[in-house]
This record gives sequence, structure tokens and C-alpha cells, in this order.
Amino acid sequence: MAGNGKSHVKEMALTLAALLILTVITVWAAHVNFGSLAINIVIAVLIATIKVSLVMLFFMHLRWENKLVVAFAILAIPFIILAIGAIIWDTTIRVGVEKVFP
Amino acid sequence: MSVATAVKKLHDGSKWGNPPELVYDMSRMGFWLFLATELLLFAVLFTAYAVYYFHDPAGFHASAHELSVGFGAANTIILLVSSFTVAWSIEAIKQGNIRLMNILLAFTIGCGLVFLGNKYFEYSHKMHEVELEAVALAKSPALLKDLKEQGKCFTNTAGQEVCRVIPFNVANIGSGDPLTKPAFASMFFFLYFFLTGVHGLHIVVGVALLSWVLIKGLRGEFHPGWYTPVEVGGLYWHLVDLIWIYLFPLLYLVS
Amino acid sequence: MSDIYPALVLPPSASSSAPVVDFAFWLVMIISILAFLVVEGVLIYFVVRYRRRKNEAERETPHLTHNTTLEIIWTIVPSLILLVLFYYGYVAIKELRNFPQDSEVIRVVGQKWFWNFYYPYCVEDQASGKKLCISGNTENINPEKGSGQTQLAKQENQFLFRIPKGRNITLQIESQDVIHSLYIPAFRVKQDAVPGLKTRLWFQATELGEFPIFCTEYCGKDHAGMAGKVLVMEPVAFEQWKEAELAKLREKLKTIGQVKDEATLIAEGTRLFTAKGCNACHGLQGNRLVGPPLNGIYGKQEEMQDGSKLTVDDAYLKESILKPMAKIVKGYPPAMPPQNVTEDEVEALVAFLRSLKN
Amino acid sequence: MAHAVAEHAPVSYLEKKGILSWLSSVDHKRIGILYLITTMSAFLVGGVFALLMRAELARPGMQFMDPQTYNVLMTLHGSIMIFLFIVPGIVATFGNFVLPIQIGARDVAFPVLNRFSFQVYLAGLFIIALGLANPADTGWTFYPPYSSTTDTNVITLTLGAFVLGFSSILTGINFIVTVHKMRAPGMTWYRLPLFVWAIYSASLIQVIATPVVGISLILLVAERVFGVGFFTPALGGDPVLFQHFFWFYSHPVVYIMILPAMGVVSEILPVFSRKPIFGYKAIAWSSVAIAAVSFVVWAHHLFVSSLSTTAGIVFSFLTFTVAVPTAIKVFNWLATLYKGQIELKTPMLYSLAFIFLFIIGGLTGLPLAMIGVDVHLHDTYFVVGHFHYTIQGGTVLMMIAALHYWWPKITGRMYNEKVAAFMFWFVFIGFNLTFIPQFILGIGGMPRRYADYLPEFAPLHLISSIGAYTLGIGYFVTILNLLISLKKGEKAPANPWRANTLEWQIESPPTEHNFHEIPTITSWPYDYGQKEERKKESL
Repeated sequence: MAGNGKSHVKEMALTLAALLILTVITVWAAHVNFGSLAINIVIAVLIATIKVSLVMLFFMHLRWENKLVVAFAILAIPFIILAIGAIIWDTTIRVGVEKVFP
Repeated sequence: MSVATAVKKLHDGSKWGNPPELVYDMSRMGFWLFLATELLLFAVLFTAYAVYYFHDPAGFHASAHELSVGFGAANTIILLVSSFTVAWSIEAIKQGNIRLMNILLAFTIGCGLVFLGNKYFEYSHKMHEVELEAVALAKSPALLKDLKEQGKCFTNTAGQEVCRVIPFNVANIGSGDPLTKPAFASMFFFLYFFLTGVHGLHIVVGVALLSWVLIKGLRGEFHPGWYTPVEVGGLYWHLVDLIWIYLFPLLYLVS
Repeated sequence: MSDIYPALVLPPSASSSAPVVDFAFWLVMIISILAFLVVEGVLIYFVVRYRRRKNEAERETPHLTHNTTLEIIWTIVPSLILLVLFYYGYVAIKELRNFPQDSEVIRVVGQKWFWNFYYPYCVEDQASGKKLCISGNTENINPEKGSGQTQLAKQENQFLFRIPKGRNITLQIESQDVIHSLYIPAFRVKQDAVPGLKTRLWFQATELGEFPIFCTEYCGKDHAGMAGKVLVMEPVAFEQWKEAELAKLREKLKTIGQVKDEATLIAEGTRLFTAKGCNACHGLQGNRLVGPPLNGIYGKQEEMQDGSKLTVDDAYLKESILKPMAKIVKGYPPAMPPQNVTEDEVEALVAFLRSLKN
Repeated sequence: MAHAVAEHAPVSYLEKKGILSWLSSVDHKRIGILYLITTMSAFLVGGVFALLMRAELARPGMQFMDPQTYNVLMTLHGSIMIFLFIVPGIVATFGNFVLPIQIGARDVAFPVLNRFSFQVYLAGLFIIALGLANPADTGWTFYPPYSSTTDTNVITLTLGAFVLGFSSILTGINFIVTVHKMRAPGMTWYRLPLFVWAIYSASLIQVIATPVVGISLILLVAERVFGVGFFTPALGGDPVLFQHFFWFYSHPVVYIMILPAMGVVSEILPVFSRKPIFGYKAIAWSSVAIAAVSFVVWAHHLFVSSLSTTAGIVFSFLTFTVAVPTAIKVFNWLATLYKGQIELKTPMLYSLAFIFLFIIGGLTGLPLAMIGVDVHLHDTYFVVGHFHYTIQGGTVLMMIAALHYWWPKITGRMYNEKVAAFMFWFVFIGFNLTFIPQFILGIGGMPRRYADYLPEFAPLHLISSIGAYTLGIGYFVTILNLLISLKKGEKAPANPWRANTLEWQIESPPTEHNFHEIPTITSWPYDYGQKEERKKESL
């Protein structure tokens, strides 16, 4: 087993501290207007992504995992980007389609 | 494996002929694959969120106004802390500290229950009438028309047009016509309830999973040579944390 | 052009974009057939040539595992052919979606299970501000089970969607209930009618004659009957027909607001009952379909879903047509969509229902 | 990996009797057989529905059913065939039975999870059966708003499909981990049989695509139960969004169906032409490539449903990219036949028919990928024909081929070769008779999902119906022939086809733990047609 190795509790405590600080930043950023609605959302999502990366790297041990597990862990990401990206792209550029309802 | 309890037959996951190291390896791999499917499942809901957000940003902002940032932030902190404790419990068992592992697991389960309690208060608040800006309902013309006919819409002191409406009406579930009697007041509230509902379901499953691990832990089944269930339970718990990290700004902070 | 074409190859090519689509179609067909002949030919030749004959001893076969040159060739050659095909598909869609500026816009509304056509040709009464436009709808042509009829028999008396030859027509497509899809094979056009959206397609008819219109997005029970015919006319004939229709509407405009006698109303209501598709869900012989039967409904005591009772009168009937979900009769699903009818038409329908005896 | 296997006399895995011993078994072979029984039953039921539809469509006008009955049959035929038969089809049956043995493992990575997958599958089957009291009439695509307003049991069907999807995900995870971690010593990636590559690729799609449709179906259920307007325009919803989600899964899913079939072909061809497979790496990696590309083509199902034209053109281009790896596979199969010594046994007949029909299926996909031409062909019988040529001519035929190929291994009995080969011609001719007319109908403008049609389409519909019944007889007698062999068939030798893959190196039927000793692999399994001494050299 991978056990009996070095303990990572210290890194994890630091991670928690970072996550809590980032949470405060998220709440603060929500009250600041960065120019447009879309930019505000993108900034919120970016901060969330940093937090998620921290959780995955330290809490979920990806930093210390073998390559194969890391590969499976990030397997979904391109497909998530594909689904979200392509569908938003299409629904926002539909040409020649108007809404009937107000 | 020089563990004191070696007199008893040790649990090591080798029931089906595979050595524990291999089981540990395979379980992490398989479980990460499972987490990938979970992420894709939520990705669909986030896609829907994005599509409807761009469709109606004003409505989303007006609706999100009704959510309490305090509750959301509290739940975020609860999940982050519990995520840390469950990660710590794995470190503890790696060092052979069974007692610490059990305490941390129990603490994590407690956090999960507090989270659910918070959600219960939040949900029940949303099942009563609130004053919602009419702009939040603009994309549901059928509903807005109906509310106006019932005289539920008026101009408030701040000069905004608002309607008294129940964001999630339990009484309408499974009955009547979805057009004029929706259970959800706006697309935002539907997404709010659906996203947090599915997430809450995962919390329930996570609490159940960790409780099962804790029972095994109390029975002394884990030792530094075999703690795969703790690891897997922990990974699952982190998943609910991951999802919530996105949910919090998208639902509570868009106003 | 006859309205029955031999269903062996493409339908007659009757619009200005059809040749572009057809070129792309025949291109891919010819390439496919060539590829088919070559590849299947090789397959059959190999099987016949190298099959193990009766009593043939086992022989040593060549140990061929791969050939990089060959692999590269049969990766690149198909890729190039596919690029060409993609290009002509692109050319065809550019033609189909290149909406002309100078076209007449006709509104098409799909509903279960017929198409409504609303022309932009209207007459208006200045004084009252009332307006009537040329419109019409196809009828459900699904035959009854065991009737021995075919769709053709029911198609004989169909409404014809008349359009002039040689003019650009844009159809603005909407749907009242579920997704439908308007398909005119002879024009090579197809577009979904999505509720909540206005979609559109365009064509310029180049051949005179009648051509079928189909619904190609599954929409429920009588999906197969949601068909009609488009009639392409000489522009002169079309103008004559248009003027005649407008004259009829002018007559009708005069009668609006006047008190009509019951007989006229009932006659109009009888027509509307089928034309608006009421008969799809309501029987007249006491038979339960999706909705309750309507014979003898007037003056009857009905129990509602919430347990209350009421007597069916003019006001209730009117409400049930315009806002069907307001009061649901006990034992029936809340399934009826609000109907697309004018005040006059409601009046006629109510008169018709009044007239129905048990 | 050989670890703690109890020492006892080797017994066949079929030895233990009784239903309970089957349902409680975690043996991958038994689970494979359970899947085989359930999926083939679903196939027969779905097939009967198809025959009923073809009977009604033989003549214009409504003969002996009303349109609603037709719509229900159409929905059930689609849903049962897709969700209960063809998706678990080869993956769960032969994947389970053969894959662990082929890589030299005693079982899959997670045997209990494997049993759980089957139990979940049974639960899904049960939920779908519950809905048969008032069966859904939405078509297997469940497009809202029709599916959210119709008065039939859509909920049970969608929930059933959701549960089946869950089973599919778990099976996929299991196989992926098995292939990575349970290979026998010396079994490198390039020594894996191509069937394993195919199942591995299909499993990847199962894991990635299935959750998407799962949650979309749950959204549909929410729409019906809670009355939310997620896909209802009057409440601000977008019906086309569902189509995006649905096809994000349901296009890749056709590759879950066809990839394993391609894997079986790649196994059977070298064995019966006594020649090494040609272009091993090309075939292996084209499977992975198809799996990857299958995810970027879904919107070609939306060309006329208000997809933006720009997106349509991009997706049209991406769709063509799938054709390249597919063409590579076909050419490699042909090259495998070159200068071989082809034995026309039943599995080989079906495999050759697969190549023949799949070429037609693939070529008819081209006009559908060309966006401008697809506008005319979309939702016509052309699509029905194309789909059946790839999935029935592809997957179902290979399912039958795999049944014959592995039958001696699974049951320890030989089937009657003469009957099987004779019935093959029923299937082959019946199949073409059924679906060639549908291409012509589609080109002529005959829309699909029609209970009735205009008289000009009548002659072709009649031919198609005659073909369908020929096909039905072919399948029925073929399966009957196999069943009869259970009692009357000769005892099968361990390796009747003289094949090299591992499953043929052990007893027929295999023992409970497959191998007495885990083998060490020293070569790939495709050195056919060589003298023994040469074979050793080439290692």
C-alpha cells in the first residue's frame, strides 16, 4: 500500500487555509463590478477553479498519485469543456431564429 | 505489516484473490473514473445553468437576490473543513492512528449533517411566498400573466414591479398543468433546487458511505496495510466539496 | 407534373435551390457507388479467390502484418474525397440558408396534426380597425383503422397551400404545441417548428404543380396524417386567386360585429370543429377520446377536478376553449392547449356545441 | 496475480445448478451468460414489435392497428432494442465472458461490482416492464415538449433507461480497470487481442457519455413530475437544449454498439482466413480514435432543428472525420483476407456479411453528414436504412457471429453448422430486402415514424415487409438451432477453430477460475497460417 509514507497533514492544513481565504475573496469579488456581468461570472468561476484544483491536488492526493490515476481524474475535463462550450456557443449564435415569447 | 491485531485474520480486501496493493490501486482508478462520470453529470446541469443565464441574466440576478449569502458561505466553510478532516483521517490511518481516524470521520459526518440541516432551513424558507421582482419572471410569460390576473403583482415602495410568489410550491408537484401552475417560480429557482437537490442527494449518499466506513473503522478493520474504503469514501466526500465550490458563487453570488 | 411521382429517385426538382442540393446528392451517390463497387468487388474477389476449397490441404499463408505506405494511402485518399463532399454539402446549405431580402413572408403554424398557413394579404376596415387575412389549414389525413381508405382518398379534398411560381417565398415557422417539422420534398427544404421559436426556410418554386408537404418530426398519434399539398401556380393565376379570396374577406369583414343568425353560426362552428382539430380529442357520439365527448354537453352538470360542480353554459364553454386549464372535468387529464381562435370563431364554436343533442 | 485460488479439482463453471447459484455468482462468465439470456430475450421481443410494424406497413391505409398502437410499437421497438439489447449487447455479454480470459485474468477487476451491474440492469428492465401497462409513445428519443405533455408512461421508460445507463457505466469502469490492471504477465498493450481494444474504447464512451443522458432524462422526469418548464418555452425553457444533451450521449452510444462488433470481426477474420490480422496498430488505435471523435459530432442530429447554420457547418465537417478511422478498419480487414485460406464457416460468413453491409452503412452515412443534403434526408427512411445497416447489419450480425464463434467455448457443444450456414442466407438476403427499399423510400421523401403513407410508396414498403419476415425467420431458426445444440450438439473440443487467443487455450467450457496457472504471454495472438517452427522464430 501507499501507506506508511510521509504524512501530508501540514500541506493539507495549509490548503484549507488557502481555501478559506479564497472563499472570502470569492464573496468580496461578487460585490465588485469588473465591467460586465459576463466578466464577473468568469472571475467567480476562475477563483472556483483554483479552489477545485487545490482540493484535487492536495485533499484528493493527485499530487502524489501515479500517472494513470491522474489521467483518469482529468479524463472528464475536456469533455466538460466541450459540452459546455459547444452548447453555449450554439445557443448564443443561432441565426434566423427569433423568440416568439417575450 | 507489523500490526498488533495481526492475531486475528486481518481484513485486507483480498477476498476475490487479488492482493491488497492491487485492490488499492484498482479501487482508486475505478473510483476516479466514477467521479469523472459524476463530474459530467453535473456538467450537464452547469451547461443548462449557463445557457439559461445568458438567456436571461436579469432574471437570474433578481432571483438570486432571494438567496441568503450567509447560509451559502456557512455551508461552504462547513464543506471545506469537512473535506480537510476527511483527508486528515486518511493520513491518520496511514500512520496507524485508528482513534484519530474515527474521530475525524465522525466529525466529517457531523459536518455533513449540519450542512443538510442548513439546507433544510433554506429550502423551507423558499417554500413560502416571497416578493420577487417581476423581471425574474419575465421569461415565464405564462406564469407572469397568471400572477397578474390573480392580483399578486404590484409596485413596491422602491418603485420596482414585484410579485408575491412561492419559489418552490410543493403543493403543485405532480398535479395540474405545468404552464399555469409551475412548482418553480423561475428558471433560476428550478436550477437552484435541482442543482442543490442533486448535490444534497450526494451529501446524503456521502454521509451514508462515511458512516459505513466509520462502522468498519470502529470495528477495527483498517490498518496501514488496508484502508481502501477510507480512501474511496474520502474521494467521494471531496466530490461534493468540488461541486459546491462552483455552486456557491453561481447560485448565491450572482446577484 | 403529376402529384404522384415514382418514388424511385429524388422527387421532382421544383425549386431554385433543388438543383444545388441534387448536385451534391448525386455527387456523393456516384462516389459512394464507385467506392461500393470497388470495395465490395475486392471483398468478393478475395473471398472467392482465396476460399478454402473442398479437400484442400492447409497451406502456409504469407505473414503480412502491415504496410505503412498502404496505410498512409488509404488514410489520405478517403480524407481528400471526404473534404470534397464536405465542401459541396457546405455549398448546398449556403444556398438553402441564404435568405433573400425580397421575399414574401408567409407564417406557418404547426399544431397537432395540421399546418396553418397565414398569408400577408389582408383587408382592413378603417373605421373599426378590424383586419382579416387570407389563411387556411391542412387537415389530418390519417385514415381510421380498418376503414379501407388510404391517405390518398382523404387527400382529394385537401386545402392547397398556393404559391406563385418564380417568386421568393420565406416561410416563418412556429408551433403551437410540440415540435413539428415542415418538409417539402420537391423543394428539398425542411425545418423544425419549435414551440417558443420562430424558425424559417425559403424557396423559389420553379415548376408548376402539386407537391406533398409532410411533417417529419414525430408529434404524436396522427403524425402520419399531418400532411398537405403545396400548389405552385402561374403568378397571374395566383394573383387572381388572391383577389378572389380578398374579395370574400371583404364581404366577411362587413358581417363582423353584426348579429348573426344561429344557423350561420352553427354552420361555421361545424366547419371549425374539424378545421381547428377539435375532433382529434373530442368525440361527438359519446365516445371518450383524450378529452370528454361533446354531444349534449350544453346545460349538463359536470363535476370538476377540485370536486366543485357547475352547469355547462356559454361562459364556461368559452373559457374552456380559450383557457382550457382553468377548469378541468374530473377524470380527464389537463392536456388541452389554449386554442388559436378569434372571438368570432369562439362564438361559432359555442353555437355549434349548443346545437348538439345527446 | 495468481493469488489464493483454492486447491480443488477443476470443474466447469456451469457445474453448479439452480437459479440462485447463478444470480448470486460473481463469476464473470456466469454474469456474461445472464446478460446473454436477458439481452437476447429483449432482442426477440423488440424483433416481434418490428415485425408487427412491418405487417401494418405492408400496405397503405391502417389495416389492423390504429396509429397510436403503431406509435407505441415504434417506441417500444426502439427503446427495447437500444437500451435493453444493443447497448449491453456485445459489451456486457461477450465482454464479460471473453475479455478477462483473453487478457489472462481469473476475473474482472471488481467481481462484486460486476454482479451489481447486472442487478441494476435487471432493475432497469423491471422498471421498463412496469410501464408497459400504458406504454410510452414518444419514440426512443423522448423529445420534449411532446414527451413532457403526452399522457403515457414516459416516466417509467425514462427512469428505466436511466437505471440501465447506471449499469452501463459500472460495467464500463470495471472493464477499463480490468484491462489496465489484470493483464497476465507479458500481455503488453500491443499483444492484446483487438476485441479487448474495442471493448476498452467502447467502455470509455460508456463512462463518459452515459451520465449526460442520465441526468437529461432525470430533467425530463422533473419536468413531468414537478411541472418545471425546463424544456417548456412558455416557462422560459428551450426544447432544443434537450436535443443537445440527448445526442451528446446518443451519438457516441452508436459507437458503444458498433466498436465491439468491429472487435469481434477483427478476431474472427484472422482465425478463419488463417492469416495474421493486417495493420494491428491501425485497427487498435482507430478504435480509440473513433471513441474520441464520436464526442464531437452529436449536433448533426440537429441540422434542421434550429441549430445555428455556423454550428451546423462545423459539425458537418467534424462528422466526416469519423469516416476516416472507420475506412481504415475496413481496408485493413480486406487486406487480412488477401492471400489467406478462407474457411466459410458460419462465424466467418457473418463477419464477411458484416463487412459487406457495413460498407453500405458507412457510405450511406456520407450524404447524411453533408449538411445541405441532410436537410432533405433528415428524418426520412434513408436514416432508418442507414441506422439499421450499421447497427443491425453491424452489431446484431456480429452478435450472432460471436454467438456461433464462442458457442463451443461457452456451452461446450458444437452447433449444427449446416443449419446455421443455411439460415445465414435467410438473414443476409432478408436484411437487404428489408432495408435497401428503405433507402429508396427515404430519397423519395418518405418520412420516418409514419403509421401510414401515400400510395406511391406502397410497392417498396411491401418489399421491405417481405424482407423483414424473411429476416425474422432467419434469426428465429438460427437461435433455435443454437438452443437445440445445447442438448443434441456434439461435445466441443477445447479449440475447434484452431485460434490463438487465450480463451481457446483452456477447456471448453472453462473452469471456474479460467486458468489453472496464469499464463505468461510471449507473443501476439495473430500468428496464423505459419508452420510451428516459424511461429516460434517470429516471436
